[in-house]
Amino acid sequence: MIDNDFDRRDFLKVLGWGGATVALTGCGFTSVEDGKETVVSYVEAADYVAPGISVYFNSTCAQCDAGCSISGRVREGRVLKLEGNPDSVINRGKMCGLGQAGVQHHYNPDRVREPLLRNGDKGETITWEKAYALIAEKLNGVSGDQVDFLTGTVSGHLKVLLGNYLDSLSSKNHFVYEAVSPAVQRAANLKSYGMEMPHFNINKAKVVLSFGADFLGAWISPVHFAQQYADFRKGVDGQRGVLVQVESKMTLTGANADRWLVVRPGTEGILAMGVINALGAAGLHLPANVAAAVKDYDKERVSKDTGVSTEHLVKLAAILKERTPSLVLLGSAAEGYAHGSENAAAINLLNQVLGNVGKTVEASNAVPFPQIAPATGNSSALRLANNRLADGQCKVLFTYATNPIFTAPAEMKFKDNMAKAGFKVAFAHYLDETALQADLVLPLDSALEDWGTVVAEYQPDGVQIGVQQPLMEKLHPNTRGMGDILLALIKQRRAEEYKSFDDYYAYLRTALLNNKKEFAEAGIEDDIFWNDLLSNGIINVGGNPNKLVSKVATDFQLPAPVERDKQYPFNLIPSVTASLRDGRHANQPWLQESPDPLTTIVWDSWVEIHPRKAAELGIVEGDILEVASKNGAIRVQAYLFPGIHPDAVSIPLGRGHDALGRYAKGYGVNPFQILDRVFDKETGELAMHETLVKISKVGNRVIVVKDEGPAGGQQAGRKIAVSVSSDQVDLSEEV
Amino acid sequence: MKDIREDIAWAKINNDVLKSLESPRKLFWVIIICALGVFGIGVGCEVYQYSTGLGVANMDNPHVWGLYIASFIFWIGMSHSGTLLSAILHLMHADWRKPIYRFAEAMTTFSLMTAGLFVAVHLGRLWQLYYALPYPNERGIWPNFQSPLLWDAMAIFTYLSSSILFLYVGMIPDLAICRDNIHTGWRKKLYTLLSLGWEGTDRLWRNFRVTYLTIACFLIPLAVSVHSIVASDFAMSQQPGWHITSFPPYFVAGALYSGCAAIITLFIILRYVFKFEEYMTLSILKKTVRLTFAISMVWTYLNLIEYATVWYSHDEVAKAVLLQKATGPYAPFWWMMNFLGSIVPLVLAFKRFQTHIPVLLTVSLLLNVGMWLERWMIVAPTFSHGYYPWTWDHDQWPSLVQWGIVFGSFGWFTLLFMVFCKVFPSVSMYEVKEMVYHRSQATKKLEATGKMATAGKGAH
Amino acid sequence: MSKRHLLALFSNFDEAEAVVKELRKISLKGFDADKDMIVKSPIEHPEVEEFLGDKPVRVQWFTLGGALTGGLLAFFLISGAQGNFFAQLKGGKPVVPFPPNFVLTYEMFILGGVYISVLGFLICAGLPARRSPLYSAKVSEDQIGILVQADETASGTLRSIFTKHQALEIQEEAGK
Amino acid sequence: MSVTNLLENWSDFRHKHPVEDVPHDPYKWAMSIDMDACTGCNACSVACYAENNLPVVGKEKYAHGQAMHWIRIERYWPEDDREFPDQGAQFLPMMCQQCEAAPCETVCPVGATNHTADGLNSQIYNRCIGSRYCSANCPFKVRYFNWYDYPTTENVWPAEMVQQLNPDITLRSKGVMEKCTFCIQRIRAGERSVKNEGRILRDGEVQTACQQVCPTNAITFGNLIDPDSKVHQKWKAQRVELDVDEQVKDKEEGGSELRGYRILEELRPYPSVMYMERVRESAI
Repeated sequence: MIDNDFDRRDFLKVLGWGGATVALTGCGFTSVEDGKETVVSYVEAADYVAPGISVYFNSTCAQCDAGCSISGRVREGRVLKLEGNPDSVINRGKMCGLGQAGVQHHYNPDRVREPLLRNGDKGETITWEKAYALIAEKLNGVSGDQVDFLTGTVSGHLKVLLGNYLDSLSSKNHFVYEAVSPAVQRAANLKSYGMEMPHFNINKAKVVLSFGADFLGAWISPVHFAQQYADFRKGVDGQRGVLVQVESKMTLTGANADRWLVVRPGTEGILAMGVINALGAAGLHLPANVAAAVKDYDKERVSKDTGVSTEHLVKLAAILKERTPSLVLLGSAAEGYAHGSENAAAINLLNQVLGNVGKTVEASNAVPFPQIAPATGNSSALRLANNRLADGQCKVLFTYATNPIFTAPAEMKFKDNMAKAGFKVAFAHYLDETALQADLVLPLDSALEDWGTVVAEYQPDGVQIGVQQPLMEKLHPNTRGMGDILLALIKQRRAEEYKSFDDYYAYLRTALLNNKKEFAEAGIEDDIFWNDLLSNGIINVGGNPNKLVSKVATDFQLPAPVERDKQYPFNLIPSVTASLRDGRHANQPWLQESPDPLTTIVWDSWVEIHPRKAAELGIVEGDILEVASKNGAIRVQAYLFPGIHPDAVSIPLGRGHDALGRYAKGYGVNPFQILDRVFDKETGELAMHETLVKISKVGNRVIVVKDEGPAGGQQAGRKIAVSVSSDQVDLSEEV
Repeated sequence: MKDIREDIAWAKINNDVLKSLESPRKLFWVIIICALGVFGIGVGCEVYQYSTGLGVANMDNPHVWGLYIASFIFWIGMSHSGTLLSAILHLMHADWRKPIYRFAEAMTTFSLMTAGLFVAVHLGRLWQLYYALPYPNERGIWPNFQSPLLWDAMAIFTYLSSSILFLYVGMIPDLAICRDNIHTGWRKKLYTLLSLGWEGTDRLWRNFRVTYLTIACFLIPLAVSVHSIVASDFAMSQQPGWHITSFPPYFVAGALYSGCAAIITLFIILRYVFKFEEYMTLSILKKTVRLTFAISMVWTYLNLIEYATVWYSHDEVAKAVLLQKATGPYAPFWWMMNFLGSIVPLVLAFKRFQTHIPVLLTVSLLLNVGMWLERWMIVAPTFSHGYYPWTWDHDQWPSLVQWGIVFGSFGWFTLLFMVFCKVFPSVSMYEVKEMVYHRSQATKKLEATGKMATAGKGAH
Repeated sequence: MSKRHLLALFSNFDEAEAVVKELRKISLKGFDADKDMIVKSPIEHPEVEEFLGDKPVRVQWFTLGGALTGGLLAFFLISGAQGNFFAQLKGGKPVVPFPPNFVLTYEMFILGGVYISVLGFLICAGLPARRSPLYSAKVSEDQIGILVQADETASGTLRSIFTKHQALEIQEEAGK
Repeated sequence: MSVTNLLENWSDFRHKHPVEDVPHDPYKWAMSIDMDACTGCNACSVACYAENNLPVVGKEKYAHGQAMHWIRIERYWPEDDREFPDQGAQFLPMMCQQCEAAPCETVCPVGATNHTADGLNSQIYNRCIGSRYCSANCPFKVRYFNWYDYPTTENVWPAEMVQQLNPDITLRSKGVMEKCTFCIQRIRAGERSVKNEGRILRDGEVQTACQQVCPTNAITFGNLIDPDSKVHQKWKAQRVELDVDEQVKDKEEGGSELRGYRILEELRPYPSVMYMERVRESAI
C-alpha cells in the first residue's frame, strides 16, 4: 500500500488524476467500469470526475521517440483527445497525426489483456504470479551471458530499471534495435561535430540543403522541425528561407522544397562534393585538403554521376554562397547505402565548408544524468542479437517495444533463430509478429495508463525530461506497466534493495525527489515539487553543453556510382512515411485512413515508379507488380509517381502485417522482408536503400484506393492551389 | 387504312370494352406475374437498402445522386404525354385521341406515382420524410421553400392529384356504364360508389363539359411547369452541365418524347392484351407515331442547342463536362443516348413503319431506353466532372441494389397500370361513341350538301 | 293528387328533339317543361343542350375562386412561414425571397383551381346524386331517355306523345 | 405567425448579407490558410477525426469514395510537362468554406443547413432527411454523407474505441449529411464561457482542432470583424474582402504582390476561407 503521507484531498484538488492512479496501483482497482452494473450516477462521482467538464493532464507522447509533451483531454474519466503541451520546447503545443493517434493505441480493441503462456499454437491465460514464477524458473541455471534483452529505444527511469535488472542477471546483452534510425548519421556527426546529435537550427538558416532528410515527415523530431520550418519560411531578416532537397524519391519535405533535385540513388555524397567544388569555383575559400579532396568533382563529372544538371549545381552553389548562414542536413536517403558513412562524411564536410557549424549547427546539451539518457537504437544491434540467437548463445530472450520478425529482412532468418532460444518473453501491447513467437506474452499498460519518464534523443533547447503519467484508469485490469513488471522481476533477484518500492510509481517518485535539487529551487516541499512536476508534464534541466567541434576530415572515399544491374535494374527505396514509420502503429485506424500525403493512398501499400519508366514497361496505375530482390518477392499495386528517379522504385514501410490486429493484418506488403543483407561498412548498419530489385507485371490490375481522383492532382485550369514565384510577391507587408 | 367504323353499334362498344374487364388474353396474366416478380426484386433491394444505408447503392461523396434521380426524372417525363393526349388534344378537338387518352392518363398517374417512389427511395432518411411536408406542426418548423426540391414536391403533388381528378372526372360516365352492366360482386359496389349516381342527364353533361375543359386548361401549364421545375433542380444549381437556361424546355420536350414513346409501347400491348383492335386502330397509332417523330425532332434540336451553347460559350467548366460526356467513362452511354434519341426515331419517318407493329414496339422501347439514358447522362457526369477536379470520378458504378430498385420500379408501374386496365375501362366508351357520332354527323352533312364526292374519305 | 314519372327511350336524337319541343309547347297538369323534364343521353350531346334551351353553368366561378384562394394562400402561407418560423438566411438570399415563392404560388394557384372546380362540379351537377325513380341501362348504352314528371292524369297524353315519336320503350312508375 | 409581423418587419425579411449591410455582430468566423506554410503533413485531418468523431470507414468504403474526412489534404502537381516535379508538390487543406452565400443552403428541402448569425454554414443533423442536394450543389464537394450507419458498423468504433468519442458532439446516423463546422462545439463553449464576463471572445480563445494542431501554424482562425484578430489582419493585409467576387489582387495594378485569394470565388459563394498562395524561390 502507498502510505499517503500527504493530504490526499489537497492532492486531488491540484491534480485529480494522479491521485486516483495512486489509489488504483496501490489498493486494487477502482476502475471507472466498476459499478456500472449498479448505475452509480454522477450524483456521487469520484473526485476527479466533474460531469461535462474536461480536464487536461500533461504527459509525454509515446508514439515515436521525439518525446513531444502532450496534454490529454480527459472527461468523465476517459481520455478523449491528445493535444500538444504548449510549454514543451520540443513540440510547443503542436502535434503530428501519429501522436494524436495515441488514443487509438490506448483504446485499441486488439490489445493484449492477459498474460499468455504458449501452449502449442495457442496462448493460454495465466496469472501474473505464475508468469513471474515462470520467468524466475527459466532464469534459474542460466548464466547472465545467456540472457538477452532486445528492445526499442528506452530512456528515463525505465532504462535505469532495465539496466539494473540486467545487472542483477549479470547480463550485458541489451540490444537496442530500431529498424529506422539515423545511426549512420550519429557516427558521422560524432566524427565531424564531436557529438551524435547537434542542434540543427533550420529557423536560423537562409538556405537549407537537405540530402534526403525528411524533417517534415519522419525524421528525428518532425513536429519540432516543422515549426522551425514555418519560421524559416517567414525568414530571417524578412528573407524567406530557401529549401533545396536532394533525394531519389520525393519525401514530404521534398514536396515542400523550392527546388527538388532528383539524384541517382547513392550519389548524394558525390553531389555534396560537387557542390563544394562549385563553391570553390564560385570563389568560396576552401581549406587546402578540402580543395584537394574535391578537385576531381568538377561539375560535369558530378552532373554525369548524379544526374543533377550543371545549371542547378551552379545555381545551388551560388545561392549557398550568397545567403548565409545555410544548413545542410543529412537523412536516411543518403545514409542507407553500403557507403552511407562516406556519404554522410561528405555532406557534413559541406556544412563545415559553408561555415555553418556554430551558426546553424550548434552544440546540443548532454543529459545531466547519463543513466536516464536514451539508449538509442540502430539496426546493427539486430545483427548482433540475431547472430547470438543463430549460434544458440541466447537461452532466454526478452523483447520489448520492438518487432524484429516484422522489421528484419527475411534473409536474416530472425524467426528461425529466435526459435532457438529456450524461453522467449515478449512485453507487448499487441500480439504482433514477434509476440506470436514468444513463449510468454506479458500485456503492457498503454502509454496513457502508465508512469514513466522519457528523454528524447534530440533536445532542441537544454534538456527536457518528459513525464509520463496515467491520463485515465486502466482500460483492462490485467495489464501492467513496464516499470512495474521490471520492478517485480528485479525483486526476484534483489528483493532487499527494492523492498521499499511497492511499485514503479513509488520508485519514480523517490528517484525524482532524490534529485529534487537538480530540478527545482531549493527548499521546495516534496509534495509541491511533485505536483508541479506532474502538472507541468515536463522537467527542464539545463544540461551540460557538449563541446562542438568542426573536424574537417577528407579521409573518405566515395565509390563511383554503380552501373545498372541488368538482372535487377532498380534500386528499391523503402520509404518511411510520417504516419506508419516502421509499422508498429499500423493497427491504429486513423493512421491507416490518413492518406499518404504524396500519393493519397490509404489502407494499402504501393510501389512508386516514374511515369516514363512505367510507360516503357507498359505499366499503368493499379497493375499488380511483382517486386523481386535476390531474397524474395512481394506483389504490390503500382502507382505512377513523378517524384522518383526512373532507376528506382519505392515501397513504403509499415504495412504488410500478418498479425498485430484487425486494422493492420492483411493490409499491404512488407518491404522489410525482401531487403538485401548489405551493411554500411563503417557502422554495420543495414543499408536500407541498397537492395536491387526487378519488377514484372503479374497480370491483374486493381483500383488504387486513394483520395486523389483520376485528374491525378491536376487543376484543369481552375484556380485552386496557386503558386507564385518569390520575386512576384511582397512578403514584407504580411502579417 | 382501317379506322373505327362509323356505323359501329354503340352497344357493341359497350360490350367490347366491358369484355376487357372480364377476359383479357393470357398474356395479361403473364405480364402481371412478371411485373410482380420484378417489383418483388425491387422491394427486396429497397428493404435491404433501407435497413443498411444508402451506401449499398454504391453512391459516393461526389456522386451523391445516382440512378434514382435519373429514374425519377424519367418517370416524371413519362407522365407528360398523358396530359398531352388528354388535355392538349382535347382542347384542340383532335378526336382521334378519344380511344387512347384514358390509358395515357392512367400512365400519367401511375408514372407520377412511380416517380414519387423514387423520391422516397433516394432519401437517406426515408423515415423522416414528413420533415419535407409543409404542415403546421408543434416543432414550429417548415420546410425550406427556397429549395427546388420542395417546388418539385409541390408541383408533383399538384400534378398527381390533378391528374387523378382529371382521370376520375373523365371516367364517371363510363363508370356508370360499368355499373349498369355489371351486376355482381365487388365490382358492382365499386362502380356504384364511384359513378356517384351518374345518369347522363343534361345537367350533368353540361357541368361535366365545363369542368373537364377547365381542368384540361389547368393541366397544360401545370404539366409544363412540373417538368420545368424538375429541370430547375438542375438548372437552379450552380453545377456545370446543369446550370443551363435551356434546361426547362429541353426537359419538357424530353418528357413528351419519352411519354409518347411509352404510349406507343403500351398502345401495342393493350391493343393485343385486351383485344382492342377495333378501337385502338392503326390509324390512331399512325397519328401517335407521327406526333412522336415530331417531338423527337424537337428534342434533338434542343439537345443540339444545349451542346452548341455549351460548346460556343466561354464556360470552360461546362465545356469540360460536355467533353467528358463524349470521351470519359460515360461516353458509351452518352453516344448511345444520342443514337437512340435522335437517329433511331428516323425509322418513324417511313410510312410503312408507322403502322408496323413489331418495328414500332422495338423502336418505342429503344426510344425509352434512350430517354432513360438521357436522364442518367444529365445527372451523373456532372458529379464526375464538376468544378472541383480533386473529386472527379471515383469509378462510381451503381450497385446491383441500385439497379434492382430501378428495375423494380418498372414492375411496380406495369402492375399498377395493368391492374387499372383490368378494373377500369381503358378505352373511353362514351367518348368513342361521341367520336363515332360526330363523324357520322359530318358524313351526313357532307352527303346532304352533295359534296361527298369531292371531300372523299380524307376527313380523317 | 300524386305525381308520376315516365321514362321514354329513343334511339334517334331527332325524335327525342321533336318530343322535347312538343312537350315544351303543351301544357299539362303538374308538368313544367323546365323543371319536370330531364333528358338523359349516353354521350355529351350539344344538340340536346341546344334544344333544351340555355341553362347557365356556374363551375367556372368556383374555378376562379379556387385559383385565387390557392394562389393567395400559397404566397402568404409561405412568406409567413419563412418570416415567422424560419427566419434564417439561406444562401445569402433574403428571408422572404420572391422567385421561389412565385413558383409555389403558381403551383398552388393551379391546385386550388382544380380542386375547387371539381368541388364546384359536384355541387353544380348535384353529385353524388340519388338514383332517379326510373332508369334504364340503355341510357348509358345507345339510347336517349326523356324522364318526365307529371300528374298521374297526364300520363296518357305523355304516352301518346312518346309513342308518336317512336319511343322504343316507355316506363311508368308503378301506381300508389 | 401573423401577417402583421410579416408586413411590419418586411424590410428585415428582405435584407441579405453580406452584400448590403453588416449583420454579423459580434462575430464572423473566418479562416486564412497559408499554403506556403502548409507542409501537407495531415495532422489537421487526424485532429479533425479525433475532435469531431469522424468514422474511419475502412478500405472498401474508402475505395467507393465514401471517406468522411471533413478536412482533406489535396496534393497538386505542376501542370507543365516537366519530367520531375522539381519545385515540389502543392498541398491544399480543403474543408467547408463556410460560404456567406452558400449554394448548399438554398437547396436543402427541409432547411437543415442554414446560415448562423456568426457567419457559419450550420448543419442540423436531426433535421436532415438525406436528399443530398446540398452536396450536389457544393462547388467544393466538401460535404460528406453518412452512407452507412457508422456507429453500428463493424470495426468503426469497437467497444473500447467508443470511449474516445467526443461527448460534445453527436455521432451521425445513416442518411445524414455532415461537414466541417469550424469546430462549432468549441466556439459555442467559448462564447458561453465569456458571457458571464460580459465580453466577447478574444482572438485565440477559441481554436479549431486543425488550427490547434498545425505544426506550422498554416491555419489561422478567428473573428473577422474583430480588428485585433489575426485573421482580420491577414485578410486586411491581403486586401481580401468577403462580399466581392474579385479581389484587389486580381483587379488592381500592383495587386499581384498579394498572395490572398479564395477558391472559386467567381461563383460568388463568398467563401469565408482565404488561401494564401504558395511561394517558390525564383533564384534556384
